[in-house]
Amino acid sequence: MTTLLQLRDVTTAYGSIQALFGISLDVAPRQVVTLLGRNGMGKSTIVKTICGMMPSFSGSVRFMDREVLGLPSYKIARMGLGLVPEGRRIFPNLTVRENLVATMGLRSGAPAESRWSVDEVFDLFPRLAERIGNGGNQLSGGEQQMLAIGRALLTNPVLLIFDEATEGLAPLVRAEIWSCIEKVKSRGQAILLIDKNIEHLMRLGDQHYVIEKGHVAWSGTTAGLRAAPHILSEHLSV
Amino acid sequence: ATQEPIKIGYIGDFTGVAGALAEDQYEGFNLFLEQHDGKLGGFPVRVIREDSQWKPEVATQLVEKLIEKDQVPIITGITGSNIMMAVHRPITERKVFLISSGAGPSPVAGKGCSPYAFYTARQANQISEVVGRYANGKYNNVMILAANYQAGKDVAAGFKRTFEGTIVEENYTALTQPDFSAEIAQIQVTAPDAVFVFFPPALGINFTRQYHQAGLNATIPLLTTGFLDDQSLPSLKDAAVGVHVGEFWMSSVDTPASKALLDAFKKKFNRMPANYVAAGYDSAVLLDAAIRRVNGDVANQEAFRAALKEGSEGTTRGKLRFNNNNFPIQSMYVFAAEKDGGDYRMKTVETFPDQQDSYHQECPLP
Amino acid sequence: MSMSLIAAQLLNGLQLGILLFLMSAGLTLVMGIMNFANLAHGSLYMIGAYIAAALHAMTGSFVVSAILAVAGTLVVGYLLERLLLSRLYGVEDLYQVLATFGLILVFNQTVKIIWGQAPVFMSTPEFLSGTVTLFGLSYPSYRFAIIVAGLLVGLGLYLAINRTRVGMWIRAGASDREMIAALGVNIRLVNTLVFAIGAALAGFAGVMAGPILSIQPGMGEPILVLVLVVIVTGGIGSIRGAFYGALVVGIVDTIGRAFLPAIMRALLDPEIARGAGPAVASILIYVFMATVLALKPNGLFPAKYR
Amino acid sequence: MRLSNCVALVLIAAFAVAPLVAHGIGQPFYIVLISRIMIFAIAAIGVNLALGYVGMVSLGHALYIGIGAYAVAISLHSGLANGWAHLLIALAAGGVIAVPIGLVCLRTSGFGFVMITLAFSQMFFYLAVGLRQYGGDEGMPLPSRSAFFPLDAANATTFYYMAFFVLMLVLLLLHRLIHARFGMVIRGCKLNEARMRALGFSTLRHKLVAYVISAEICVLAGVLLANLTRFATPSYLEWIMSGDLVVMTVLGGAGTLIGPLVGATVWVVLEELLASFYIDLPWNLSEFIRSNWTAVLGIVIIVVTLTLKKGLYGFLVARDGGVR
Amino acid sequence: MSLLEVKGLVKRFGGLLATDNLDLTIKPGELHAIIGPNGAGKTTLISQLSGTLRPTEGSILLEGRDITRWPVHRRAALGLARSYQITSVFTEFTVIENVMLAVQARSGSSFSFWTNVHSDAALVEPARDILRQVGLLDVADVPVARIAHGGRRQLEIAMSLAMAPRLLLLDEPMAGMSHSESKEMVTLLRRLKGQYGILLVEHDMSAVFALADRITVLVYGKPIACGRPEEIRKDKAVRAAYLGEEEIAA
Ligand SMILES: Nc1ncnc2c1ncn2[C@@H]1O[C@H](COP(=O)(O)OP(=O)(O)OP(=O)(O)O)[C@@H](O)[C@H]1O
Ligand SMILES: Nc1ncnc2c1ncn2[C@@H]1O[C@H](COP(=O)(O)OP(=O)(O)OP(=O)(O)O)[C@@H](O)[C@H]1O
Ligand SMILES: [Mg+2]
Ligand SMILES: [Mg+2]
Repeated sequence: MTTLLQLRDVTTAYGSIQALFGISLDVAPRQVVTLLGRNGMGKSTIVKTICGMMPSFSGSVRFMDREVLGLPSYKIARMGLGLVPEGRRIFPNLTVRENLVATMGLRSGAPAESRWSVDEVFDLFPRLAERIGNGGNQLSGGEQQMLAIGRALLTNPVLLIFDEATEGLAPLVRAEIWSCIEKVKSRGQAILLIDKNIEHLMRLGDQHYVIEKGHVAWSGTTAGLRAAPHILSEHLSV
Repeated sequence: ATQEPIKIGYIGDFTGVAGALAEDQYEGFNLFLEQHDGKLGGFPVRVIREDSQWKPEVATQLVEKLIEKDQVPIITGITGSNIMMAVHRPITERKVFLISSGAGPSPVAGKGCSPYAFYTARQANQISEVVGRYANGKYNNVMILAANYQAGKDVAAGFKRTFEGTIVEENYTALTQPDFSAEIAQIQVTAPDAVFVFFPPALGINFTRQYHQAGLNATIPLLTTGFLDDQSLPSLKDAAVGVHVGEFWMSSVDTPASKALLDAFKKKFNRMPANYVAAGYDSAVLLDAAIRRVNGDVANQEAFRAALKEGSEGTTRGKLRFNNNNFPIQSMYVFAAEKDGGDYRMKTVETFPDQQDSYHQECPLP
Repeated sequence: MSMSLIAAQLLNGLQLGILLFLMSAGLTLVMGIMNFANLAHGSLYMIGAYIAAALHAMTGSFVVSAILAVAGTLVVGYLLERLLLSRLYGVEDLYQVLATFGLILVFNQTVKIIWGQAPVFMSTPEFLSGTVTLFGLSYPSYRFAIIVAGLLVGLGLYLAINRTRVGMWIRAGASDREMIAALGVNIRLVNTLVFAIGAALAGFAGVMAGPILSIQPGMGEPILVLVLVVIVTGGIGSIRGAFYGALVVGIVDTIGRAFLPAIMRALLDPEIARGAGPAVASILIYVFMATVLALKPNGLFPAKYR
Repeated sequence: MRLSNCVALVLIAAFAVAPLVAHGIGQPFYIVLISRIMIFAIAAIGVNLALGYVGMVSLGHALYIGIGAYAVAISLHSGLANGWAHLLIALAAGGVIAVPIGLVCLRTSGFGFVMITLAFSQMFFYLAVGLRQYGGDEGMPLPSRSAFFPLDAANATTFYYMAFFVLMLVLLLLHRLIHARFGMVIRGCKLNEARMRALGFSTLRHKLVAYVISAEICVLAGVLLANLTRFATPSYLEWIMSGDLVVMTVLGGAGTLIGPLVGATVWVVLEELLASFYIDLPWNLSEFIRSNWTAVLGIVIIVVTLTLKKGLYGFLVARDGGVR
Repeated sequence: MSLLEVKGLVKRFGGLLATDNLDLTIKPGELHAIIGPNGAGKTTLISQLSGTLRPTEGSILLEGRDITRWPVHRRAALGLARSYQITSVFTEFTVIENVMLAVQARSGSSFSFWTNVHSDAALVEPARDILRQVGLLDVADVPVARIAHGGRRQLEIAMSLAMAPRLLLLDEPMAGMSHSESKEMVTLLRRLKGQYGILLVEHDMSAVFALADRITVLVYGKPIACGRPEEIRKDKAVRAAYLGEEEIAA
């Protein structure tokens, strides 16, 4: 299996407004791929399309050598796609514990070494352990973010998607998250990463895609990106 | 001579709580027509059937339609009292003939009576007055239980008018209430000599069964009217045995027409006819006679009114005579449900001939 | 007013409450947890009753026909959700209400075509047809059966929703269908399940009511109104709420009917009392509900975290 | 010009000329039928203001129809014939009752609101049933129609145009209202009430006003209905009536100006067509439809919701963004 | 007189002390930043100031008036504007309609039933000005449903401004914004500084240090430090509890 995830000329639209115009990208096993781009350029839309949350008319999305475009999203998820969605979307009417265990390990046949346990998640975010009995709607913004990440990890995904996973986190915690992502990466976890902190993305990412108005404006390796600062200034005004 | 058929408007509450009654009425009326291949008094008729849905505003709407659009000279049917109250004036004002084979509420029997409205069933109070008469001397303390609507109050009033003993307790329940456990407990505590109850059919039957399930038939006799008849008896079975019912007709009433109706109805629907069937049937009989008298010229209102007023032979209740308020003067009966061998029958217990309703004096008509 | 009468009336209230609970439980799940307002719930109650009555007439065995009837409504509910209502999850709930209103009309007319306008009856099972004497009053043992059955169902449901994983999925799905699906749960299937079970419960209520009430087209609507009263007073979406709500409504209604007229007669001029008594008794639960909602807009026992 | 707007104009024009046509084809009866349609439309528009624009789904607006009807009936009964007086009395009564009820009901929201409004209308329903001197559940016939001097309400056509005028008035009022400041606020409340408060609006006051206006519109409908049928009955206040109004509104398209009008028209016309369906069809189909017309109606409703989602007219508006 | 004065504020959630006897003052025109670990009680504080949460104890004074028990809408009318951490704008209205609502809120009566708002200069003009300020003018007539995350945040601010507030409560306005947008936001806030009192809750330290006049650091609902940015930056306790080493670079 050379590529884990493969998008080819994917287009999609919200009702009548087209949001993606022929996106192509690849994620190889054990690889960390990042999406860069200003607000409203289509990063989250790409994610939604991969997860089967958006209808797509043309193009193909292959995950683990299987066409997943048009599959119901629960099937894709069970194939091993873990999502930390934009805006957290934890379940307000479930307790912290329930949020974690409800969808835990639904994917059958995850290799033992890559399995996560609730305790490991609590080690990662001690704060959650303190709030274990509280309802999701009683959590602070950051606590919700931690919960969303933990929830995704516990599905033991083959490919993990972070859509702005450090949004609204305190610097210390943010640092933790980065180190956590690093840890996950070192476990050989493939990751699709969206964030605004380009420094970290460059540090962690192997492949980068710059998204501009629903197109891939540039793609290449970290080295390549460092070599072309104009890309950043032009598309991300950094 | 092929002439334009006589148009007859038929209004019934086919949808809604009174649906079953309306169907009975209509089947009775229809049966007679079928037997006389669509003719009344030898003249072809066209029946325009409308559904008033137990909604007064719909009923008035239909009256407008039948009179203005279809220009019918006669409107019959009418199931619910509230519908009667809504349509009575609009119809009779226009000198269109209203032949009710169902509702007969007190207001239109008394002051509100009209020369153009005739009734082939009964005045609502009559069926309970007869029960009161029957109960006299047999029971001293009676408890009354009825549904809380006008018909319920009228019927209760009827019973109280003729019953000479004491009413120990009087209780009215909401029309929407299907379960009577509370009331039944109340009855047990009050422990009267007998209970008189009146409900719309479905509710009445609920009550009878629950009364039986509580095992009270044996101890406290049940007097009633309106819902227990040959039709409901087969399904009620033991629950009904011993219950006494006041009515203007049951299939056991001994007239040629009754027998004919019974056989024909059984043949067509293979079940027993309820008394609304008879009322519907008799409304057709009446029209048949009257139309024959005026020889098809229903447009001549005076003549036709007179013709109707004469009443008619050969109804299921023998000769149909009208009082000054155009309600029938008729025999009333008390029946009792009994079991002999396998099957259940309504047997005539007592007959009260030539009963007049108690509002006719208030009616200005001669 | 003897103590024994009051006790007996409380028992009657309890029994009515239980019957209401059987229906409310199903609907409160569908409405509160799946955010789907299903007016046709009353029709499922009616269907349950009709199927049971028909089978009872055939087989003569109450238990068999009851089981089959519940299974039957389960299937009806399943098909209903799959073929029709699932297409409505997206749309505004008002249009769900509209569609299910249409369903009511169809169901009522359908049973009318099959079983006719006139009421159908179902006799109490032999082994429950007796009466028990307590507080000096004779009480049908069948009504005890209803109470027991209801309590068992209630307990089972409570555990299923709050203790099992499927229960978590159901609640999570209520707040964010898309997300729970993206985490690998076939929420569509879960919803169908919930709906079908809700239907089966309504059917069960219908079966239990069969021997007491007459079975006829449109029998579902009056009780539906009561059930909705129960659900809002109890707190939408919570089984606990439905349970207590049903009991309270059942008892308030019964006690009101039983004693208000007498009390009013004692206090007011008998003529007025006779007129007003029943009217007041019949609006009692509405007054009650209005008061509850005015004081606790989310009902007596609002679902947790909602 | 947008299709939806065309439909709206055509419909209104049709109402304007209907009586002439009816007389033309010698079927004056249709004037009465269409008067009834318009009256229901008025009521539905009232319901729609609360339901469609503020998101307050009320199952109790029949109450206000009842108030309108009984105001007329009781006035006439006690010898007061002046229609304008009836109007005043009715509106006054409507206001006096709507304000406190609104205040209580608005404490709740969502489904709670549905039920609490139902509760209040039921209370008044049983009250009306209890009013023996005013006919109890059998209702009370009116000796005559209200006298709207100098108009002759007894004349079907005059009465028709009175109803038509009211309908137009109500439509205009609503059209202005929902695009005015007040309209923005109540629509905002529908979308996100908490946010509206955070912006500094006292949402309760605005919702209450909206509720009362919608109630008064139904009162108007009630006054007309009593006059049309010359009858006042508790069944005008029954929840079935409220339900029908909601159905009409939603069927036509909640939250659109013309939706309720379309809904009421389609509803009454279908009822009329199906319940007395005399077109000859094979296999006695017409008889079947006539005796099962409610089922047919139900199927129509279901199909409409499944296919159009937003109701008959709402669907058009959603497609071409015509007047809301 | 100080613009906002909070005395001995306490908020309990069951066992948990989300605000622990907090004192806080904000001077007119001051931009006061509140930072602290997740769950420190920042949003809770803002909710109590804006009135969506009732304090357990303590009092809140706006320009000397005690508003502790006032309902949300009265506080807002008095000039307390809040932007939400989880964006909440009216997605079915257009961008400008959203702002017009806010303008309307402060500009007196909403009981006008006749004139169409879009032809109501008193609403449209101010709304357009504000959109110009926050740079959303070109999408003025786009339904908010079609605006992405970042854009909605800017709209959020625009609405707060439209209320002509005395005190702006901003809960993580930069959250989810890419560099460019955060930059724009920073410049925007810098422009607003001085005109309004601003209470800024933010985890983006570069922004906070760039903007704040004073910073209060909350931990478990308690202020552990309060002072000018450079002081806070140096504060050992703050680093330990919140900043860590890495962010200082930014
Ligand atoms: N629900 C929606 N309906 C209509 N259009 C939408 C919707 N969500 C996003 N869009 C549009 O699709 C485009 C891409 O949005 P998307 O959320 O993918 O951007 P993004 O790159 O994730 O931005 P951000 O960094 O702010 O999250 C945006 O221009 C937005 O206007
Ligand atoms: N309704 C509630 N019930 C119980 N606990 C709550 C409730 N709301 C908040 N909390 C708790 O209060 C604490 C403070 O929450 P708050 O949202 O104020 O944190 P915060 O400072 O805004 O954090 P963040 O920076 O992550 O947004 C958190 O531990 C949270 O779990
Ligand atoms: Mg995004
Ligand atoms: Mg926060």
